[in-house]
Amino acid sequence: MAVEQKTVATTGNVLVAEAFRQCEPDVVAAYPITPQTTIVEEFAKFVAQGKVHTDYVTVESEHSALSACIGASAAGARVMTATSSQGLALMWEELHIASGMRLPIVMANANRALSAPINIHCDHSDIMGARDAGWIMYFAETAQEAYDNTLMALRVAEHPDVLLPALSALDGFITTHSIDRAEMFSDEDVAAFVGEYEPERALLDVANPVSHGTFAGLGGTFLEFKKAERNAMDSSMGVIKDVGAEFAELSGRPFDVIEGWGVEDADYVIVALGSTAGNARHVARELRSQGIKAGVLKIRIFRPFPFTEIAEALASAKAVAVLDRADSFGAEGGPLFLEIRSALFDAQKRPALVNYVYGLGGADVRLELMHQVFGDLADLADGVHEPGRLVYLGAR
Amino acid sequence: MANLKELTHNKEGLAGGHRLCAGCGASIAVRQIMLAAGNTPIVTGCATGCLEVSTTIYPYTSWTGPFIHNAFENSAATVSGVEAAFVGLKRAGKIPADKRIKFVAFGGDGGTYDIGLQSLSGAMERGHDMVYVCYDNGAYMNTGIQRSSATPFGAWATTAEVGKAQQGKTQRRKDLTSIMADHGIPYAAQASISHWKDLTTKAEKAFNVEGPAFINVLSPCPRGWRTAPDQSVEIAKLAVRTGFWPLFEVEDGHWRQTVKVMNRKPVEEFLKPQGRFKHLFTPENAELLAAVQAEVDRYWEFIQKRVTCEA
Amino acid sequence: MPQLTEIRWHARAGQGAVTAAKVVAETALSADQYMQAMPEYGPERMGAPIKAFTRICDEPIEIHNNIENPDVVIVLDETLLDVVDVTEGLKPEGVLIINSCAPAADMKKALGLPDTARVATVDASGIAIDTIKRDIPNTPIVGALIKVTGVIDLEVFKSLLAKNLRKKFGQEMIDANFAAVTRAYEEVTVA
Amino acid sequence: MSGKKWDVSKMDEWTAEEFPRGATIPEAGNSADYVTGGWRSERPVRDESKCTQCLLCWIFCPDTSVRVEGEEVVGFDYDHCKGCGICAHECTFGAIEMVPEGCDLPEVK
Repeated sequence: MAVEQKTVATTGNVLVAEAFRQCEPDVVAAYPITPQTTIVEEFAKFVAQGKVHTDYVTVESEHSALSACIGASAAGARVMTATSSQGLALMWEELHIASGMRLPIVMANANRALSAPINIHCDHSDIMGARDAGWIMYFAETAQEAYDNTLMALRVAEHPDVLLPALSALDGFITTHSIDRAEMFSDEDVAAFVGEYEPERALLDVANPVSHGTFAGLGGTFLEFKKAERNAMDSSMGVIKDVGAEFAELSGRPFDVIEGWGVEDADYVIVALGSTAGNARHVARELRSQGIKAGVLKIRIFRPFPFTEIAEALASAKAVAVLDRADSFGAEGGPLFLEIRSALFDAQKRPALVNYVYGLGGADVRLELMHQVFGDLADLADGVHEPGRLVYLGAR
Repeated sequence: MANLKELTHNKEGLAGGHRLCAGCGASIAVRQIMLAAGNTPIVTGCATGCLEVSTTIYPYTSWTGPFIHNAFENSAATVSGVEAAFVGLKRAGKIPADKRIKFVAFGGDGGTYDIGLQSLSGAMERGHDMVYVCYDNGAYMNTGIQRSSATPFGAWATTAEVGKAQQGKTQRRKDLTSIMADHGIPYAAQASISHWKDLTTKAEKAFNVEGPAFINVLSPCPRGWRTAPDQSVEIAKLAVRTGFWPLFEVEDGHWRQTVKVMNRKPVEEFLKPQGRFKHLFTPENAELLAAVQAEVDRYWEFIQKRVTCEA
Repeated sequence: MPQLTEIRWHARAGQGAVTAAKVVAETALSADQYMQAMPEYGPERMGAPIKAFTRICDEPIEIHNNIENPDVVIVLDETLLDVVDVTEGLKPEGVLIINSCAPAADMKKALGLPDTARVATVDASGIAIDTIKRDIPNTPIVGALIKVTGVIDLEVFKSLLAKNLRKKFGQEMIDANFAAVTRAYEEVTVA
Repeated sequence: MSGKKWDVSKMDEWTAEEFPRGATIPEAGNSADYVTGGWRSERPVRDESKCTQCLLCWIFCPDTSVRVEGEEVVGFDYDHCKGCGICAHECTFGAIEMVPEGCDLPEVK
């Protein structure tokens, strides 16, 4: 039975800021960048109004933002932050350090294109730069999911069997700035859900001094530390599902690491991350009403990558289109395509695959483009198209 | 101000068994700084560099209290985060309000003057209650003596070579201590490992002020300076006596020379024992040597104008 | 298919189109409908022509693309008609609501819209100056929107308006705003 | 040294999961267990009759290897002294002499 919630009309960013407030981190260190700014502005209001005990560190760069978060997390604090685009890129070095030090920092990212040319709108080029950095990665389709994911991410990151940082990604402007209908928990329900953070080895526990960030360059221990990190990431999948199940119970909103619509019996499936999944689903509904077996698979957890779940979900489809809102220049396809193709390699039965790079720099994901993709899939299943090709969707 | 007998009662910051070079000036700087903090618990941060690498080789740490290393350019930001956690956790009631902990960040001149300057400037501007200590040995020693903006004019470095077309570093040093003082922080000082009383007094003040403090400590590097390991303290003394490294402090905007130099010696006395300045003593480089002296004089006069001699 | 209404707002930056788009969305929420409201973001500064969007539906809205074929277009500043093609993509049976003193029929002719489409005009600026004493046409024009489309409820809108205004203003201001909304609701003409 | 002793004697046999997470070292100052005395080619020897207990050798030692008890120098920590000779050089009273190491150096770890 879901708890009582408040229906609100607000933006994804405001909801993320509200989630931060309700988690009440001990430290937030952040630097403003479009389109993340309204998160840090909203949170600054909570600080000014005395609604949180958080020490809010208004750093001079994103590099220092995550550096300070790392210091604070190692000190034993609950830590949250937010960034976007060039900011996430500037943090790149620190992303790896946060995970290598096993610090459960939660960061929201307003997905935005990377320069050049400079562009402030949505794509996933920034967040995909973090995919090998040892962070758990949640993707939101809606403002509601951005709120929900942020709360779950904190629980998972701080879980004693995980202790890895987590990203809660939402699409820049599309989700960050659109006012949408969403449900918010009471502060008490969130407090009970996220609980208290019990750090494993805190710098501020001065009676039990510990050294963080040591030099493991000699003696061959480095490999073991990285293996432990890999094991933690792999085993986080179980925690993500358990926490998701608990969250679904509490919220009344179902959660899974992949969320399919009509996939079970679909001939043609679009796989997508983030807000695009909604557009694809809208078109799939239309096609279903015309008797075309269309389906949509939304990937809600990108790290750890749910490869077995995906292989299973796509086993019976005839043709699958993987939509990438980022390119991996020189690779066989975009980052999501590479993952999906790899996930299907060991499958007994696998569909024909095609990859679309789309929506870069906020290029609008028009419904006709979704129609075009489903049309292509029918052709692909009929052998008209070569499988595996990469198409820049809607590009001249 | 504590004398040496009193200081022996304080906690050592570094245990033996670290793997810094014999005669390393950085570890002398760290020991003196940490001894001056008294027995209040200290959380230490350190930038990537000789000091960090050699003191935390897994599974051994030489730090006798809590320690964190993050990366090269961000020890100030990192320690600012630790201090913020202390503030936030106190506000949350998870740490008693009367609990006292001090915070110190170390970085070499590369991690402070160059790649870490932005992080340092930001942390000082934000007013965290922390001390930042630069152990200045005038080059990127950890990676093999490459020039930094702290490398003195005329000095050899592996990226400021001596050859037919160039005689060592062609630019003057950056005056970081003045830059930090001009941030308007409550305390900034320049010190030397050779003048232990001056250094420990400054460190004590730095730890005791509320808010950010900065100390720039001349910390000779036998490997990079091309000096014998037993000369590290001696050469630091000469840096002070020739006026190459004036000792001063800036308390709430009040500049003060803390060690007066009587009969300032020619800079040659500081340069000559160091292999990195060897090329300055060939006849064809006489002009360059004079230029190095002129640069030391210029900086000395600049600092003299800013300080009121009270020592 | 569920009944989805898509509205596009035209204004100059600073005229309150984003606020209006938001208030209309909030009104829909108050009536337990689903909605989206989003500005169009770009590097434009104060005075530049801008667009904002509102979607209203009785079921959850899952699309996130731009609105290209609006059911309703609202123009807060008549001078924009010379610089922006406000009719672009308007559905054949759509409605265009303009802050203007000109008769609706003249406007419809001038814009060359098909017979299936409707054009509504209301002197929202004049009404605002009369009632609220400032040229803020975004509140009265919502009254016209309600009259012409019925997409949201007048009473729900007014109670939300009162709730928002009460945070900063007294009853006098609320009454003035109510008067503006009511007059626009009554005075709007359609052709 | 505060905190608990951390046993690393079997570290070579630990699996990835047995290491403290994130390469933390859950003990302070345990480099004292690591012997650097073998780096030395000369050792400092103190002549007590000349020593005035000025403590300069102590404050200038880079290796925390001048042993002090009750405010007085009592000897050297030969497990960690690297033989840099700063103590001998800085001793105003000639109380410390650097003498060549024999064959009884501690084993280098």
